[in-house]
Amino acid sequence: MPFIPHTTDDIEHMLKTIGVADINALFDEIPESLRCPPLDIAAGLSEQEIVRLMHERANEDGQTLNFAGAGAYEHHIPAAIWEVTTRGEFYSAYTPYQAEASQGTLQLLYEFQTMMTRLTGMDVSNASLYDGASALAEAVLMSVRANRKSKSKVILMPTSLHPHYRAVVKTIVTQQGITMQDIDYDPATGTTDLDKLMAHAGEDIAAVVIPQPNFFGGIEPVNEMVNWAHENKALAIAVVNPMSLGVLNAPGDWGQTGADIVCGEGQPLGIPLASGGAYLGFLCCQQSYVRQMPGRIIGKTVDLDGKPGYTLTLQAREQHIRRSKATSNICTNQGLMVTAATIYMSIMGDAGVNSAATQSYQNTHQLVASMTDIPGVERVFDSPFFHEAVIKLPSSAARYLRSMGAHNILAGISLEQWYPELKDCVLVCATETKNQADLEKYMSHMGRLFDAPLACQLRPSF
Amino acid sequence: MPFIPHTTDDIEHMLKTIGVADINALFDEIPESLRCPPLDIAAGLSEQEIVRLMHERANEDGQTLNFAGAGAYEHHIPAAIWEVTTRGEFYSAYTPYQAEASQGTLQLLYEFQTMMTRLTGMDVSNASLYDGASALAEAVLMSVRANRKSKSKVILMPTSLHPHYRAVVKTIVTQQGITMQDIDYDPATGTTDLDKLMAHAGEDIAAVVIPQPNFFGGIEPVNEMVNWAHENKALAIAVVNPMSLGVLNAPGDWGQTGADIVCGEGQPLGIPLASGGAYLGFLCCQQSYVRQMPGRIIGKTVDLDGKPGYTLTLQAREQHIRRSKATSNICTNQGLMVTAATIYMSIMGDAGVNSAATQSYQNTHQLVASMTDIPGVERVFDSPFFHEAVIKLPSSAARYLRSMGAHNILAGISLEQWYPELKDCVLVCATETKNQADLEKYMSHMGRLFDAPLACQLRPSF
Amino acid sequence: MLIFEQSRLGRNPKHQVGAVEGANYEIPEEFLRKQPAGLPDVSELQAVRHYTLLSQKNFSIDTHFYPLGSCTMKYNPRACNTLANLPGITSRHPFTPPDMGQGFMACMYDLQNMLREVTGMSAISLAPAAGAQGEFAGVAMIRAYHDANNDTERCEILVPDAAHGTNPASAVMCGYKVKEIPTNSEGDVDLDALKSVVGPQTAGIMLTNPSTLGVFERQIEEIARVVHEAGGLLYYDGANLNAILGKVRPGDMGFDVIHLNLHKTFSTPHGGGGPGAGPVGVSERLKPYLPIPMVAYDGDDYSWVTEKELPTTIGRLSAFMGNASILMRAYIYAKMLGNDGMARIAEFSTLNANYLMTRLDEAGFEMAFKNRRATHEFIVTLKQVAKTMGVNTMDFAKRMLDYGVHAPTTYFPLLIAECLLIEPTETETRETLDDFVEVLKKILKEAEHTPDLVTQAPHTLPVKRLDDVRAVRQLDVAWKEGEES
Amino acid sequence: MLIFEQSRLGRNPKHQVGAVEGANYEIPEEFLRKQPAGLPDVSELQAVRHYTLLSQKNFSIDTHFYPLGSCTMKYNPRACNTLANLPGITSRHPFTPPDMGQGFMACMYDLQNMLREVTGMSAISLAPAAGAQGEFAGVAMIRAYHDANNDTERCEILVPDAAHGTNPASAVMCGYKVKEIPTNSEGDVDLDALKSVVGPQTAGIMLTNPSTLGVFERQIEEIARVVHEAGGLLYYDGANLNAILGKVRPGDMGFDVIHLNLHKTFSTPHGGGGPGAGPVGVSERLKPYLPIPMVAYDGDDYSWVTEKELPTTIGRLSAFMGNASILMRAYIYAKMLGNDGMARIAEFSTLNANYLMTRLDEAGFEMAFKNRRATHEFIVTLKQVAKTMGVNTMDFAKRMLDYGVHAPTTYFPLLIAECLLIEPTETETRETLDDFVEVLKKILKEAEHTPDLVTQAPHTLPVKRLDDVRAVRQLDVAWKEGEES
Ligand SMILES: Cc1ncc(COP(=O)(O)O)c(C=O)c1O
Ligand SMILES: Cc1ncc(COP(=O)(O)O)c(C=O)c1O
Repeated sequence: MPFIPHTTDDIEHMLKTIGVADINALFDEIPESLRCPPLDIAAGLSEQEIVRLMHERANEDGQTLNFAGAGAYEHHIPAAIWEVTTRGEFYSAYTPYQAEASQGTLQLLYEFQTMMTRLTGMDVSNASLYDGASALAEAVLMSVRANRKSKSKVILMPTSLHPHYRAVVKTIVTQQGITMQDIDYDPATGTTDLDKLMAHAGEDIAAVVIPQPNFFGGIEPVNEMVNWAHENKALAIAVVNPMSLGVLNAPGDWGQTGADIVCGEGQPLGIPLASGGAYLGFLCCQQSYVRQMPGRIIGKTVDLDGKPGYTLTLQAREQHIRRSKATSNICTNQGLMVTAATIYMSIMGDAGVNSAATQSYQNTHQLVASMTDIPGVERVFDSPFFHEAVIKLPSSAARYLRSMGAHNILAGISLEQWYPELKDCVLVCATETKNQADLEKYMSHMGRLFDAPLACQLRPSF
Repeated sequence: MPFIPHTTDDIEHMLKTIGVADINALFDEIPESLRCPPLDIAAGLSEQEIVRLMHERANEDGQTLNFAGAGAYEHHIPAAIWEVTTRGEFYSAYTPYQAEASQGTLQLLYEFQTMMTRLTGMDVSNASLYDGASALAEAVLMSVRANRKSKSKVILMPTSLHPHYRAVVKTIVTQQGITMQDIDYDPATGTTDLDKLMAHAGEDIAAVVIPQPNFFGGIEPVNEMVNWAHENKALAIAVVNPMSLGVLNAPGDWGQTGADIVCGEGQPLGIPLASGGAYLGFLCCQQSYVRQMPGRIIGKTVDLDGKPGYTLTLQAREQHIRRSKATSNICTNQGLMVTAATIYMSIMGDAGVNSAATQSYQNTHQLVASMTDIPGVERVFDSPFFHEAVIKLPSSAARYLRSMGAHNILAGISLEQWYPELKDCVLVCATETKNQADLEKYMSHMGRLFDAPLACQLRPSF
Repeated sequence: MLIFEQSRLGRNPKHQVGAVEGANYEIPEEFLRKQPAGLPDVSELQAVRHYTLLSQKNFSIDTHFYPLGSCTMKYNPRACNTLANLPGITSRHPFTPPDMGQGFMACMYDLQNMLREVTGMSAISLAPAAGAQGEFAGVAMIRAYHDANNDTERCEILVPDAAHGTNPASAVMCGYKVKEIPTNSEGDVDLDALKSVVGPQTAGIMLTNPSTLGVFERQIEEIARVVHEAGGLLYYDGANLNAILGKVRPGDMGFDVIHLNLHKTFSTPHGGGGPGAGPVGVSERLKPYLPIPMVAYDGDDYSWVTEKELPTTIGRLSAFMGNASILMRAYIYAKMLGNDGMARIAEFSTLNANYLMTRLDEAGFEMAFKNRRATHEFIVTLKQVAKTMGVNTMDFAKRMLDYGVHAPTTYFPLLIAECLLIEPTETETRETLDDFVEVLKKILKEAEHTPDLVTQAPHTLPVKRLDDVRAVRQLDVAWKEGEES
Repeated sequence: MLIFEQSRLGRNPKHQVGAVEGANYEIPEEFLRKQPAGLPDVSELQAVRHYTLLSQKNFSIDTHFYPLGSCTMKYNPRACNTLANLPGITSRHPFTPPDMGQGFMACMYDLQNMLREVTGMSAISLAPAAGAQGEFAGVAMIRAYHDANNDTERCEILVPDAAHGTNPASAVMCGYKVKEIPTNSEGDVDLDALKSVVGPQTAGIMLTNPSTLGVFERQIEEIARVVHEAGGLLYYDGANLNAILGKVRPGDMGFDVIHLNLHKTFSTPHGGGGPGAGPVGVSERLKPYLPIPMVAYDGDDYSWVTEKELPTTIGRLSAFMGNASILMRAYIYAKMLGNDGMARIAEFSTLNANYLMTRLDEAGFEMAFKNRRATHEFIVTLKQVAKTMGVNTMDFAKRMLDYGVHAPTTYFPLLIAECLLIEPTETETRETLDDFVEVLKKILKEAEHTPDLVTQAPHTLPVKRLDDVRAVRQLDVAWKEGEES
């Protein structure tokens, strides 16, 4: 019996001890009328059979040369990370309720919190939420609780934010009577139209959401946005890519006084693409808001001998203590992903993160320069960008992606589904994992598609 | 600097402590004339670059549908084995010289020894030698030392033994004046010609080597061979496939009194094919020969408190103590592979090993039956066989293998290189990893090659 | 020692992705980082050694018996991890178009179907990232359903007092008020109390069955009738589904919407806190509201169900596909189990729990529900011990750690004083259970004769009993340079 | 507890490969197994938990400083393991024809070339499975060379008394007599003694340089001249090549044949005893005798060199390709190092050793060769301590374990009394070395004031000091049912 260690002797002895005739008798409190017939599910596979099946499925999806980003980024993942993360003691432990028997996980989480506060320039970090989008939803809920000056439950949300993040926030927070007010992007820059933001001056606003870089890869005027928010008694919620923080300014240093809450997707920190999860949402804030924070927080303390140790703290915010009055319903979080991200940040260090970020910046800029050498292919926005950019094609984006896909190249992401005004546009990304041969391959296939023999040449790197 | 943790400060401080100006000064005892110019080796790759390179190389070799055996067998390897085996504490430990700090490895090795004695029916096992072939060479050397009744240093060696094993024994033992006498196989059965063996009756013979199953997959008359050896004062050295011992008789039970020494290749016990290594040679023997055993042996003992513990024992046989008088020069062995094999045997148990062995037997028999349905394709030998068999084709084996290879099927191994009399013959093997679809695929491609439309059908399993 | 204390500036070799020379950004200065963040600057060996040693300070399923009630700490098959990490699976971008490979989608579609069958529901969405998010999605669907019917006066969700904290918290996140229903002395819902609060304001009720009291709610049909008649819907918290897998299905019990904790019933790793996966299932009438994305199959191809195909969906819960890699592990596990294997989970987890309950009962421990069958878990109360010996449940729990056993869940459910919720799971041997009984008997003796040994426990772990109060009062949640550790 | 003691008949679920119904063998009864072997019958969780817990009882590089002299315990990069386990690499059958994929062969060919360059030899064979097998192959080539020249009177191999035990043992396996050469007080070979024994009977000399005494043999050119003039060949034991990588090459020192320990210099894992890899390199005149197989490249394709292409080969050493998966790890490591990285190994292993030697010298420890430069390792002798305090080197070593440091190599080389051979390696930090100095100072104090603490050590490990003598006298090398453990 797969995974069940009982011998026939065991079963007999145990039934006798309990005093029942057979295992079925143990279910005698279930009304007979409710008992179900045998499940209509295939018989179990041996491990050998599932190995074959999964290899076939994995080979089918193959290994694509990937130039897609849009919230999930292919970065180099040092081998040591997952070899250590999947050690049984991390992999198969529960939430560290018994602190003394969980110092490994707890110290690691405390280190993670420290790293995240340093990366974001905040005072406090929690120990993870589900993913970047749901972390933003929690940040919005938190801002409404935290902003004592605002009664309105109105959140300003730029349309340059990831459309799926906007969708998730909508799903999660509208149930509590919170309203999101879109702030359109400037069609020239692809970044938040400051005039449109400022049109809300004097209104009662709970918070302003500020993505950096935004969904189009563009650099938002974050300093002005934070300042405006604070001038208007709104909290500033930053949504950042942690990898970009190797190059871009920490939200704690934005504007005069910095963002109040910072959230985002931790996937770039050593977590594989894996079809979209499991990833890790992070959430940091300034000290004064810590009691409004959702999710687990680890604190340092001492034991009976005065020796330092780590434990879950501020649990009175959480559902298992506070129940209907908790800061969030979250219980299980993304512990294993946090383990990976923590080891990632340790192995990479500032220098490694900076290098990965910079190479991603450079590769994408080189690719964009080469693409836009093709007649009819052009950048849509003129603002500076980090490691993604929107490119307009002379014809259908869907057709383009299909043609490139036939060569096993995931050439970008079509934007029309979310932004009808961006018809024929693709969002492209080339991280540090792409070498010159990869970029050349991209350009040679693209060049052929658009009859641009000269453009087949990759622009020399700068 | 990859893998080197020194900061500039460290280096400066350390040089100052030592009292030299620079690192180069530390090499001042090396005659200047000998110093070499910079190495003509390419610059180092980042981990990200080597990941790309190795994925490319691995993809190039691809994943073949494998019907080759000949000493290296593709068996199912439970996932748990290598996830546990590559834990740092096993992977990155040295030979357990400090027993108290190595109880993990030592107890595991003691368990391995126990498992091997049980599988082979011997009293004693060592903790591994390099591989099956070199283990046989050591067994031969050991038999010459152990057989006090013989002075001759003559070993009888069937030609039905793996040709590479014979080659390795030759390389290793002939330097010490040992001679190998070939015993030909019977062309009808493909097993040792007992008449040819018995022709040596009365001669001074140190040992008889007895493979089971033999290189052709055939079942050797091991009982008669052991008895004959003992009647003629020769030791009996069994060379066995440990997987086959799930089905075939333990060498300790062969003939009247059993084999004296048992060796073989442990690769089938959870170790991947990996181009031929690292595998693991095992060596077991009856108690009386233990002091002639080469290699590490772990013994149980007690600590100062009388608590059981494990330690290297009988070290006086080994090179680090006995130097030129040691039983062998072996030092580093195959510890990590032993770890895998031990976990394999624990997870599979008798029932699992028996099932894998039996399915391998059945699949090969089914395949052979189907192949020989094709006109002109036939079995060469008529003896019972385990999970390999020699098949004669109507035409060139090399051409056949190339044609099947074009469909990514490794269809067997051509035997002519070692046995000119076996022209147009292939050795095939279908382990438990092959399912009905695999066998059908083999048969459909083979059938097409030999214009045998009917034979394309796989024979129903029995 | 913290990793930061091992950090020295200039140590990191930038070996992983190589260095970049003279980076030159076309980004205005004001947007660039002013100074390095202060991530650790350590060698790869230091990081590996540090985290390897840290890991050894954990209890885990791979090292210890871990009978944590409600959490289902059973063996996480290693094959699920190895196979979910195949390069073709880990490298797939979430926005890969279906025509570039259908392997992942085929797995997810299969998983949807298997979960539909084991729950008896009409449809499944795999989107929620954990149980609590499943609860949120479920209650949001209840709300969407009532809204669609213009039934907008329903503002209350009923929750038994034994419920997990996520239940009321999720209901509130959906904008509902929560009304608690008491439990009767036998561990069932107090039906009279229920009847007295149910009404036109009732949006629904959230139930776990078996409940967190370790017993099967025997009046479930009656409860369903009462709530349905009042126009409310029934929500099933699937945290305990492992107890009844293949025996009885929430769909057949009358539930309208459910979540499953795949990290419990389907044995995906808990990873020191997660990730989990909390798929939701619904009856026919709630199908229009399922969260997206889901996978559809037309007999030839797999495709995504998004807001385009399901405009009435409650929407998205995460940017992509929930915890896809965890779903993959659950899928692999489910495929290995098959139909018989699933039923065996219920059978043997129940056998182990009842055996352990009987043995502890014989050993003189007090069961919270002595006259009930245990399900996959059961409750011991140490009320008397606490009163007579001054050793409370937490002390007991800490002392167990010294004996190499992870403590059961303590002080939950809240309504049973000084309780231990014990869930041995089906993957533990009878010998392990017998050893556990001996450990508890020993501690009971210690509590009587040497109570300090218990109240001061643990004694053999990396740290002694930790000061939780100080952790709150002198809040320290991020290390500062110079602080000792 | 042993795994066997957890075994219960009928527990194993045959889940891995499924069960077979009614097997029916066409093999006569007399050849079939009579009864099950008695392998453990445990669940997968039991096996995983047992071996996970066992692993935690080990010291290892991933957990501890491990300055085991001559053994080069440095960081084994995890990338080497991860990449060597890619499915395409692990699943390749050794008899796969070259036309079905050249990836593996390309790696091996590259590795041969890199090793040729770092050693300064003319050609490399990767065949030997470890250092000792490399020695055997090397000496066998020396013999083959003399035999080919009909120079059959040469029956002796010279070996310095400091040599590793494998050197004389390997020479004997090749049918040679061994003559020991003494070392002078400065750690160099006693040249006069050498000259007095070298002659027409000399087949060759086996040398390690730097020697196992942790010093560079300064007269190497003179030694080469003396031995070559007498018609002998020079064998280089490459166990210490890491000390001089990229600085000086055995080929340039005059060696005719060498082996390399890739598990030392090229950091493949030691795995609790192996596997290793011991490639051999030769000068031009020994090329015809190299062991097979090797990889050749004609500019288009890689192919195998077997006895057909190299009929004068000494032959095969293993059934296939030595320890191929270990060679692969060494290849990956070498590629990551590149030219600079290799030289840095010599530089920083030497820096660490000299720093540690200086610090220990300052701390009052006695160096075996105080006036010499340390190479990558050096020797401390505790002669005085043993004499005055009654605490010997083994006691010292065992006490180090209590401080979380693996002991250096003890009592080797044999000619230095009460010695510790200390090799810190380049991957350890200065802080680790400083901590090590503190530990040794502490133990020295203990030896003076509380010698029992040291002579009874270790105190904090899974077992106390083990009785080695009993292990030999009451030999127990396999567990028997019923025996307690
Ligand atoms: C009964 C019960 N309901 C709900 C939950 C919440 O599930 P999750 O932790 O997956 O969010 C849990 C587990 O933590 C539980 O035990
Ligand atoms: C100096 C020296 N020579 C030879 C060897 C033998 O090498 P191996 O253990 O790889 O057989 C060793 C190591 O064990 C050694 O230290």
